[in-house]
Amino acid sequence: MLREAFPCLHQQVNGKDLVYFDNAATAMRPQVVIDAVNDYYCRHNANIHRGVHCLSGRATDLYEQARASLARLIHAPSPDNLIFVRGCTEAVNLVAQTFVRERLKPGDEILISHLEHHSNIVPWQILCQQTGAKLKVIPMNDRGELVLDELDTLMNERTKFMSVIHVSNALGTINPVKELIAKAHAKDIPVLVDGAQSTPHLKVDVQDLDCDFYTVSGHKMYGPTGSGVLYGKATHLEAMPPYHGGGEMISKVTFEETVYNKVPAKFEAGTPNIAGGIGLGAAAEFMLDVGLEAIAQREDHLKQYTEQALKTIPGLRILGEASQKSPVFSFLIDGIHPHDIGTIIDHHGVAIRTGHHCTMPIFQFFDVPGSCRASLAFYNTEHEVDILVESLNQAKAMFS
Amino acid sequence: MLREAFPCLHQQVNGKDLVYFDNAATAMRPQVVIDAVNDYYCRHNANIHRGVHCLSGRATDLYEQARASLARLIHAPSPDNLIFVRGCTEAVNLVAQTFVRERLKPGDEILISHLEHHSNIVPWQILCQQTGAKLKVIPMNDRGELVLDELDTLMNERTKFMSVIHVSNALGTINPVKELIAKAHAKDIPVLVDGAQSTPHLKVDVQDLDCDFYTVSGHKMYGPTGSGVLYGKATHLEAMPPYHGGGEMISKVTFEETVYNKVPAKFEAGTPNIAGGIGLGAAAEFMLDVGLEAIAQREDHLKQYTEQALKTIPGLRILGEASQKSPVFSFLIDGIHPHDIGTIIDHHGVAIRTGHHCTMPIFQFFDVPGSCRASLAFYNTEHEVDILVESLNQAKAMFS
Amino acid sequence: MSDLNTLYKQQVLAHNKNPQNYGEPAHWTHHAEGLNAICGDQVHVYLTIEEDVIKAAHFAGDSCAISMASASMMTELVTGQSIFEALHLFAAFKQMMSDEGLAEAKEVLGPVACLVSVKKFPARIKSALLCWYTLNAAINGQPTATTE
Amino acid sequence: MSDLNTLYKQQVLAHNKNPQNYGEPAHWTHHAEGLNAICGDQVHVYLTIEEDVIKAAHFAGDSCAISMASASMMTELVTGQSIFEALHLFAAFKQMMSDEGLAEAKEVLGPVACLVSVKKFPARIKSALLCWYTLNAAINGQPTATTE
Ligand SMILES: Cc1ncc(COP(=O)(O)O)c(C=O)c1O
Ligand SMILES: Cc1ncc(COP(=O)(O)O)c(C=O)c1O
Repeated sequence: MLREAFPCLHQQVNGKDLVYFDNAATAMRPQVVIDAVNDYYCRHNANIHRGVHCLSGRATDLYEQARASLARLIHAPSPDNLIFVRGCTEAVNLVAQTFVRERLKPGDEILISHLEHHSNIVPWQILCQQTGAKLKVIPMNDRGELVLDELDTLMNERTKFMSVIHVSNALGTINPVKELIAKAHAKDIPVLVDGAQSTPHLKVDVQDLDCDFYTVSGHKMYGPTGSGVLYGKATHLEAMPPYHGGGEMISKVTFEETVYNKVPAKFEAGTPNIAGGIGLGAAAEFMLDVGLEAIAQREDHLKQYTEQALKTIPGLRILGEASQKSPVFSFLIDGIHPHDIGTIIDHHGVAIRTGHHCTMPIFQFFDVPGSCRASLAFYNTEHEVDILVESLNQAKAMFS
Repeated sequence: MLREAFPCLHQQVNGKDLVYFDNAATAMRPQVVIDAVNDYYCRHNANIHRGVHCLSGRATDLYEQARASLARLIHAPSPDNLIFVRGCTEAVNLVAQTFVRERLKPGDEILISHLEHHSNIVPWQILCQQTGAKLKVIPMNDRGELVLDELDTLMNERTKFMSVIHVSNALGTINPVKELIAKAHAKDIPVLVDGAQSTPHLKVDVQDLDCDFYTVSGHKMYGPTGSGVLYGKATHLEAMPPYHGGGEMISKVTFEETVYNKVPAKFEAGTPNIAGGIGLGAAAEFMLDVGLEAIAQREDHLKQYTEQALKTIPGLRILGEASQKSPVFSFLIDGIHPHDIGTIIDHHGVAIRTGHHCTMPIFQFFDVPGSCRASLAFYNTEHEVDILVESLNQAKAMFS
Repeated sequence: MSDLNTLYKQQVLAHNKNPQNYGEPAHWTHHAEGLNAICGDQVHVYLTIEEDVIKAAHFAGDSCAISMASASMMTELVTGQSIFEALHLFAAFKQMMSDEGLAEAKEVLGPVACLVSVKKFPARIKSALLCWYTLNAAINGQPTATTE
Repeated sequence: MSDLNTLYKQQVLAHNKNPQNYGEPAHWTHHAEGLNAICGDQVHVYLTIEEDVIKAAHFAGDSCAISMASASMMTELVTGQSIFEALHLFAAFKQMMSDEGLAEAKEVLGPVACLVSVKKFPARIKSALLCWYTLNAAINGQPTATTE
């Protein structure tokens, strides 16, 4: 069974079988990913791109094959469209500083949405401080869906860039990014899509979306920590100045003048997270093997089961009820702070996240300081959902 | 025996026992480091700092213990002086953009040395383009040592920052950084020391050096790829604006205003390379266990043995003969291009690096396009050095 | 489950349900806001200080039971104390929650000492500490505090 | 060792020792510089093109034996050829060095085809290709080339 592939799932915490419902924070890794990392360290340990010796050749091939696997996963035209990064946060900051920064004048606008993760808010706030540009926000409604009524005003001649989240990590909302991109492009606004929470669950096709940039977080899609990729359209990547200066991103250095390397090397200064990149490639292959359709179907089933189950608990309120959503449940229980719920159900072996989930503005909207969040992945089970419900009932009993 | 701790050393390449002399590119990892990474994925897999559940607590503790181990290794006053980064390249870029950038006016100067790695050249060139500042270079002599005669002119009232390499990756030169720092401080010039090649081999004491910043590359000191730390004096880190915007580096976000978190979190936006950081902590503990003195002594012995051995080869010229150096040998053989040597001895199982080693200006100085570089670590043996010499003689025979 | 019961013991649940000195008072002389970014805990502390004595202490905010109980007990404890004494109590509380956890600290703290059981839940120690850091900030005229 | 001997075969070593058309000529009409950042290979190609025919081809630079031999053989091969033919040879050479490595490509290339053995050394393929990319750049009026 698929679940067997994930070693960390099979353990007890606080004397109970672990129920891991914190997948939106970071996913579990299948053994093939762990093995890929391990094999690099135990068999192919070398730096890449710079060596004539055997190990270096092997490591380089593995790293570049990983890039190709990721390209296949998100259907990029070429592996050269992908830049290895630490994660989505670095990807957004990279685009903000190298692509957007030089396009901004004071008074220009950057458009994001109310559903963004802090990593797709703060880099733009910093950029606004640096340039005098303004941050504009697509509003949301009570169901946690974006309200697109005012898009025509929000997208105007001052709008120089749009950056939107594909799937909300806090509420699970799946945004109509293809539609948003088409509208933005009609006004010549380039678009970045934050794919941290989509790639683990949905089939993503960057060419079909026609996004200008797309970010992938490795650790959320069953890959190693410190791994991720930024997809960019070739013309953009060619035109952008480099981000970090260092080795690998140059083709010639003198003290007077430096010639930069080609894309994607231009953006990959220094020794990258080689083991992480190789492991991420293994994660992409794993997902393709399991089947993106199969993953989506299984998760859709789990989502419905969980929703039903949570609704049996009196006093439990689910935040975010978008018609399109992924198996993420933010909820509150009357009279018990999320934090206390987290502690209590942890003692039943159930791992959820509590707090603002790096999306404070969403909780400002709902006027609560945070929530409990149960986020599921395809390897979770109905039985685990039952345990969650039972443990929540116990928490209620304790506080009654 | 210590060598047994490094699994990747024990293999054959091209039918011969591997001789790994490419340690300056990236080191081998001891099993304890590989296990630490593996354990995180198999047992403590969770995101850090943000969870009330058990796994998250364990992962956070391991990550913060790793920071403390690194602080111990380089004798930082507190773990809070250390920022986890991908490696030295990111560390230098971070300091350039957050500490130095805002101090520069057109005409100001940044001082580096002729021995720098590209990662300590290009970030400053980029910064000079951004600000109109000028790059100044401490010259070197034929032996590969820095020439300090003109320091008084090079360090002047326009000099706003100095960034120097501790140990040269290309020639092995150990620079008198303590002396350089004292001179710079006498003129109020803050100093970054690039410690990529020092921490794997030498005892480093950032407080004794009194440097303002110190960079550590995890993958060079037997730790995971994609790991490293930037040490900074507390007053600097407090005063610096953040680098990346994102989760974890904030304490409060609204669309109007954002309050940053404390140091070091302020500089650690997004999910870090958790497994990498934990593995790096294990590498630091491993080195402390082996003993920094023991490592230095063993390597000093290997250095002398290698130097003697290489000098038996007619037509072989060693570049860089500083009186203080680490076990790194750049060399040329009359009539054979380094690249061809690399290929030939790889067929004897010997892994060296050929080319410019990300230090083109050094080879411009020597007026050669590159060199062969054999870089040793404490787990190498005299016998391996003998094999190197034999394989070099075979290369000569082939081309004679 | 016994651990859980020592965490959510009677006193804690009672203070959580009926927090003392809760809500922003009409008048105050000192105020600070405490934030635990990571947990989302937030607490405001309002003090009325006259001639170096804390005449009144209130708190507000939306926090977990541990944080609520801790703040509720804290405001009871410091009311009527001198600033000097309050800072001493802060030190004692920190000491109690630290690894060493000195016995004398417990003595000084009276009923507040029952929070020592939070130490078994390292992830929650900050919840208990937050109001104290905020008290300290308010006394020292700093607008914000955090335990991190 | 037999693999090594097919890489460093007689022709290669001979061309490396006595490269043909080596050195910057006094006159030329087209020039480009090729760089393999990663290996440190560097090659300059100088062409004299008249009425779309390569009258003379020279190269210079400091490179490994594979790169030297490849450039030496290339300059011999393209001298007297039309631009069109030279670009065709470039395509043929790339094809030979690619995974498919078409047989016909080998035929067209004559003596240059002996470099096919470089394919067993993936790390060195770029050394063999560099001069050809540089030739292509020179013909097309681009100042620099790289194989990466
Ligand atoms: C929607 C979303 N965007 C961005 C991020 C940040 O990604 P990373 O952890 O890869 O930096 C996260 C994860 O925390 C996320 O959930
Ligand atoms: C001296 C020196 N500085 C900096 C670097 C770059 O370090 P990293 O690979 O950690 O980015 C290296 C390694 O290539 C180096 O040898």
